[in-house]
Amino acid sequence: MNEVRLFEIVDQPIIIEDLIHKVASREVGAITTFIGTVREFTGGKKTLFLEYQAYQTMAEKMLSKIGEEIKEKWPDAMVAITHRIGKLDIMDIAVVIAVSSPHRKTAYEANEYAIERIKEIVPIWKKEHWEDGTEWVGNQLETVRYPAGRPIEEGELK
Amino acid sequence: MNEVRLFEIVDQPIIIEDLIHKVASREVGAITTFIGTVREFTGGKKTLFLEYQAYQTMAEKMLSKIGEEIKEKWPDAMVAITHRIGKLDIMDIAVVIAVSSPHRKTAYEANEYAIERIKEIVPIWKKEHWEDGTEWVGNQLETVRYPAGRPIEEGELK
Amino acid sequence: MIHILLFAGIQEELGMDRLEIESEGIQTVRELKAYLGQKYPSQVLKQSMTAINENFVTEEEEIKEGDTVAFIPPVSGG
Amino acid sequence: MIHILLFAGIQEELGMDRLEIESEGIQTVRELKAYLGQKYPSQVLKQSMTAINENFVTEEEEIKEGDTVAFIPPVSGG
Repeated sequence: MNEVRLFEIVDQPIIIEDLIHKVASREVGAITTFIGTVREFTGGKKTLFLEYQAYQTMAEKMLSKIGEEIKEKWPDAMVAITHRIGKLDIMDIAVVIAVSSPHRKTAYEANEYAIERIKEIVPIWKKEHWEDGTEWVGNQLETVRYPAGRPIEEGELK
Repeated sequence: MNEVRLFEIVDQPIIIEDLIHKVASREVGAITTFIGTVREFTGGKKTLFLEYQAYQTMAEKMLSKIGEEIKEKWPDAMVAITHRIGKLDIMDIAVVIAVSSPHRKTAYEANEYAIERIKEIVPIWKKEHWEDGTEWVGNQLETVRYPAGRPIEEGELK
Repeated sequence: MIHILLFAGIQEELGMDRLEIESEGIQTVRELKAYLGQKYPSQVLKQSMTAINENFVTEEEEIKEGDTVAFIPPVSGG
Repeated sequence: MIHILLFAGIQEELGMDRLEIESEGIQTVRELKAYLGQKYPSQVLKQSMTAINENFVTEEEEIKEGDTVAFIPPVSGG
């Protein structure tokens, strides 16, 4: 039997079925997936494509940590997460989270927990490419941006 | 362009990717799926296989109604639901719900709403086949069973 | 004529998946249930909801000539 | 020697994805950030978290010879 890698950063298209197979079993009755896709418009601005970068080894380690946190909170849940990096076009899949459980409530809750934690602790960055420029997006809760070159006051984001 | 049927009862295996494609678009950033699979053990009892029956035309109509309810509550969500009927083995997929939205919160909430409503208003029935017998399972909230032949007092489930 | 559809537990109890009856003397869902309950002993019928022409209705709903009435035992999809 | 990894906005500001510096005189993350901030003007560095050997640490954390220090700008995965 091949080793199943539950938490991966890849630079190729993500096959959703692969993640579902990783968490499926005779014991589970519910599997949820979250599929994050590249949206064309954000805040009225048209994205041409995105570029994702990761601190790969640490990112996989943090994804595993999220898996452990979920195991702690929902012992009967099983989780697999794959995040893609590199250039992604509109409608491409950036991330897939699959969670299985004997019970559906757990499958929904643990899945949502996973995406929230990814946006907090996993070292992955996204660069927007628009017609009129580019920008590395992000803060931990995705509420502000910091255009490269714009002076940001010290402490502003602390 | 072929007509896309968003709400279907089928007697063949469900292809998850098909549902995802029905709700994917350039406008969405989040797609959630719920995949209901046949579990081997329920309440300590071993299931050999399940048999699903539907009042097919009404079931599809009720699935559409759930879609309309979701459109009312979450106007930017898009939903597709397929439920399988007939004989299903352990690990087979009985139902897939796919919801897309520009925003992930909506995609989770609307998806969970859909499965809850399926369990309330869609005329589909499941028959458990065990080693020592069979039973049509169900009440609207899936909390009790009524073994065929057991006297049930009138009003008990009202 | 009233067309009646039977599913799941009721279908097994009555040993058939449909029947047709003359509508004379039967005006409401409640009356139809009472009529069938006498003719065919069924436990599941009592717990069932009713749909006329694919819409859920109450026991007070009137049944018209040519309607399709379905008894819907507690559902268990999903 | 301290190994330093740079990503995203910092990587672009500094024009490199890694650098190595002598660890003499630098004992904590705060001191390393101050040292780099003087040498390379960077806005993103100030907002960044820090990881040593792939674990998030505070600014008070001590840096040891041979450590790999990564500056983690606000993340935007998902």
